[in-house]
Amino acid sequence: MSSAARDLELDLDAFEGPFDLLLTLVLKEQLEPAEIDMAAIVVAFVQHLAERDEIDLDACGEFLVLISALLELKARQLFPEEGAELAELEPEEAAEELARRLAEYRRMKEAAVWLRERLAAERDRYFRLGPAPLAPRAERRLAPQEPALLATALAGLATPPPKVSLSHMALRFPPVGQFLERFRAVLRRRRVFDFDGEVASLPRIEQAVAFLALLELRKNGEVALAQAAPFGPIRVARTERERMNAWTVRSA
Amino acid sequence: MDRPLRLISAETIAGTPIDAVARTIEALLVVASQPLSVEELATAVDDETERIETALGLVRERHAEGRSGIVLERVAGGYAFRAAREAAEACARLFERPVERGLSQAALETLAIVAYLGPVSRPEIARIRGVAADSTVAALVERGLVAEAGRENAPGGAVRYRVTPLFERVFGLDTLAELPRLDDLGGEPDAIRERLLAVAEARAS
Amino acid sequence: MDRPLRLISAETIAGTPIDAVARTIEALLVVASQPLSVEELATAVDDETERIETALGLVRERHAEGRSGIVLERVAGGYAFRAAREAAEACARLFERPVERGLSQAALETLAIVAYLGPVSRPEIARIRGVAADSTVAALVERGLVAEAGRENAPGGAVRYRVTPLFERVFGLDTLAELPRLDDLGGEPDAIRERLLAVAEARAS
Repeated sequence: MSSAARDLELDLDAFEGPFDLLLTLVLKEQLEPAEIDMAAIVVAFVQHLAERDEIDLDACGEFLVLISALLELKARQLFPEEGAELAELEPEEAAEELARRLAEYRRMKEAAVWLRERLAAERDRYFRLGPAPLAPRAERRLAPQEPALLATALAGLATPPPKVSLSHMALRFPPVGQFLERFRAVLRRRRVFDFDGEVASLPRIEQAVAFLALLELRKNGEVALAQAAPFGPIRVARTERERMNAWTVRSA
Repeated sequence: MDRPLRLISAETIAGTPIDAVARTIEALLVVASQPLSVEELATAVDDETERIETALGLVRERHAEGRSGIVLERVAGGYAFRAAREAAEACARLFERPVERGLSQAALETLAIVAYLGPVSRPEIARIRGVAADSTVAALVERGLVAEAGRENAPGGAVRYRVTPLFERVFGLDTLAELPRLDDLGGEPDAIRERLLAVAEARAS
Repeated sequence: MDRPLRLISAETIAGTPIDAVARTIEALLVVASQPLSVEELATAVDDETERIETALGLVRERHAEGRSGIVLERVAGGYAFRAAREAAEACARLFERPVERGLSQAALETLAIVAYLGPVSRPEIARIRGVAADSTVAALVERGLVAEAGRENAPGGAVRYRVTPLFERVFGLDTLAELPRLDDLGGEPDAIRERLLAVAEARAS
């Protein structure tokens, strides 16, 4: 597999170094996904692509799989209690919720711009921050307190948070080769198959790897891909001549 | 209630000339470590808020830009003295502004969220910004711009935060109501919503 | 280095009327939280000490008893503003704080940790509460409810804190042994500490 994605050099607030080291640290739980600015990684990767003459589909596919996995990890860490809630939403409701959040963040970003401008405008306003040098000292007196308040406060700190299971998040990537063989086997039996139907029963992460395998086959010229509409089913058809070549090379 | 109050205030006027009240207000403002509201001033001076307002007018006149190095300012729901703008350069030579120096983009966004939505917890801030907020919030607490304000729901809940009076002073706000209305920020949420709905529909079909 | 500096400041003399220097000194003194020496004022104003002394004379005249509520005072470290004597009563009322009814959630939790587990360090308090402890501990120390109690292990370790006799008085306790027992947590500080740290870790993950 191409190493273009994994070799990507990153310079983030929380991490500096190659992408594969970042992945290693995250998987070893030495780096919190929540601390990582994912958008900065995507920007770095796109810049990296732009510097090259041709698009490396392998690298793109690998990158998509890895960044999606990271995003899911991060999302679960940031919103542990929301997984179930969001899963129950209809697509329209989910879109509505997402739009609401994006709009909210955009408003906060603009509010931050406003605050920055305000700060610049107030630059020459100086005021005293502490008490005046010759001010009398204020004495704060506290009414008698119930010791039970302390016990309640401590009991609150000893209350465990609701448990969130992350067991299904163990990142196990099946090798791309496994899907290459599987698709080739299908194509030996049938000239055309439906990608979505073929991978429907697989977990998300395996579907992503399967998609990567599909791109690999397409790159080799072993298959032709067709999709009637965005998000529509992907039809995979074998390309006779290329398949024969591949067959010959492989059997030699 | 109008009548008796007026009577008392007539007597007080006879007792303390308004100019003396103005001087007392000057004294209070020069030793106070926070902006003082009209009510706080009235309690300390032991006079009526109306007379305090009148005396504040005198103080404002005496301590205006160009006339005095000390300027009366309405900020954070009260009144405070600050340095005149003409002295900003001299102030900059002597005083650091550690509170506001190097407020990062992350810090400003977090401040905006706490100012508009506070009291608000770190998980909520993280949900909006998409990045964990722990270190940013800790730094803002350290600078005194943000402070704890109880916990969500109670036992085991996350700590919530609000902005402090210092925040209002640093940004020269009389109240948080002076922040721009949220509805006026952020442009076209409808456009984002439509785009997402289109995606959702294509997927559902 | 003397010569060129003097030349520059000679030009400044021509530029800045002494009255403007006086206003700048007013501004510096109203912002300062320490008395300012003539040298500090000269550095900030970027002028000669002689002229600063002259300008200070103007400030003293303007801010004298009976004329202003703000009075210039010469103290050990230099000059500072104080409240006029005629305002002494009002100032006393301003600084006489009403009795506080309760403590904030942050203060209560921190006090509980120090009372049950003390002596305990700030890093440990922060770990248990999931929030930086610096400002809360500092406020409790200032209020006399919590005090330093040596360092963790050898020199160089973190400062540890315990509750004070004032704390015991406020909470009506003769000794800390009278703290209410927590059915769920048992009485052993080590057991409580372990439980709290375990919960805190679960909360942070």
